[in-house]
Amino acid sequence: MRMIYFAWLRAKIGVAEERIEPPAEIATVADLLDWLKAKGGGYGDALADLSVVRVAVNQEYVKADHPVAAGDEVALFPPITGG
Amino acid sequence: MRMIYFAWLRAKIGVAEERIEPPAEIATVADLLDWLKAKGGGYGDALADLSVVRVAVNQEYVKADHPVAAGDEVALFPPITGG
Amino acid sequence: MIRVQREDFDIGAEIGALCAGNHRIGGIASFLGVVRDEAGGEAIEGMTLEHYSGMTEKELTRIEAEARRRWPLEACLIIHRYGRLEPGERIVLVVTASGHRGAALEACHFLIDWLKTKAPFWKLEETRRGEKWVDARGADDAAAARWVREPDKAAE
Amino acid sequence: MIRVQREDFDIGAEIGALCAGNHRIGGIASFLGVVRDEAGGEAIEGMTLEHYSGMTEKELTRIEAEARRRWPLEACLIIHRYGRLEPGERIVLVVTASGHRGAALEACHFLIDWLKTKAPFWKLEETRRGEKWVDARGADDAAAARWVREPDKAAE
Repeated sequence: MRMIYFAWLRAKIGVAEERIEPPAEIATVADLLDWLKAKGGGYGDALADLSVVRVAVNQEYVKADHPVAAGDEVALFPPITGG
Repeated sequence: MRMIYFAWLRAKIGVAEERIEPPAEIATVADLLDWLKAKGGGYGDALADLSVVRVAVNQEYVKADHPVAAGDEVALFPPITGG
Repeated sequence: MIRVQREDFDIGAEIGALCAGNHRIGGIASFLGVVRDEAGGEAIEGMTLEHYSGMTEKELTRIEAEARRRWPLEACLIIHRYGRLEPGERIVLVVTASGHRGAALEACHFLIDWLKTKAPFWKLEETRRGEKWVDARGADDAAAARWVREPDKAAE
Repeated sequence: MIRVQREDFDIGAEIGALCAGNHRIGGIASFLGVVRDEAGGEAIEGMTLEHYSGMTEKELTRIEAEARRRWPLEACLIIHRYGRLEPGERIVLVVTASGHRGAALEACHFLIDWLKTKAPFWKLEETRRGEKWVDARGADDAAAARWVREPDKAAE
């Protein structure tokens, strides 16, 4: 699974992109966020308040119950502030 | 009194501007329009349907009951179509 | 700022000059009206815009003041041309600049709607069947009437 | 048409190229967003716009398609810059062209409101106290929510 982080999530986690291999029981976005958060360190810090974390799977905005699979591109970022 | 005509009112009356001296009893815009219309010819034609005639006195839009006086600049024109 | 002129204008240069150096501006809205080649199903070869010189400037100045009263604008420009114009040519430009986009966008919309029913211009269109003075559109009155309410209430 | 680029753009040239030769166009609305020198009472010396390359283009394309579905547009352009920008610099341009002004103005307002909550961009502002990621504004969500209704109903 390809992870991409943006804005302060990237700054806190400390990398812009990485490949991860979560265990088979990680089936949804919510599972994935909990699993990452449990790694602690930068992940714990970045994901401390999930109400300000947005997720895209394969470049589509998704909710916490959306499924995730091995080949996905999953992006984590704060609410957008462009324009 | 200085009269100015625009658009098809100018075309029908046949002049763009003129000086007129209406009799003393012409006190309002309505009086003036009736008096001009009674002259017939181009005036009668131009003023046949007063519902499509707009009036400005001294460059301010006015209604039919607005007073007119000797020194005024009075403009007659159709509803505007700019922009 | 208002201008009534026969000459064409350059929208980029106008916006640049209007907003140069004012870094309180965050949003600039503009509306550009151009001559269409068709009206009411009939081909238009050109048109002539007649206006009431003197009163036009007065009305445009008043319209700009009304927009500035309703919205917090950093800058505002209205340019309206007169004379003969062909399809594709620019007729009118409205530019509004504000700290935030909502004020700029609403004021721009207000100005062009208001101008359409208040600025003394008349269009003579050239069709294959001859010249024809354009009739006022009821839709323009309706568009202008929308702004009779103040922006706080209108914004909802 | 959408473009995501680091480079600046020329609004007059963009509008000219977008609308050239299309004489069905009667009204062209535009919105230009520029960098302010102040935010929340604090001086801003510059900002960096980060974006999600790939997804940004997808979202902007989708937003343009939605505007075209809702309004009869002859032409539509969105340009959004990324990278470091200083106060007074252009960030985003939206241009909409239609036969009549109402469609152009409404679609332009819709596009910038919608873009603000859908296009994946993030702003890092430089203040005297250091760098700061900008928080999303509730006002932007409210502005976008206004357009959840279809234009027929929204126009009243």
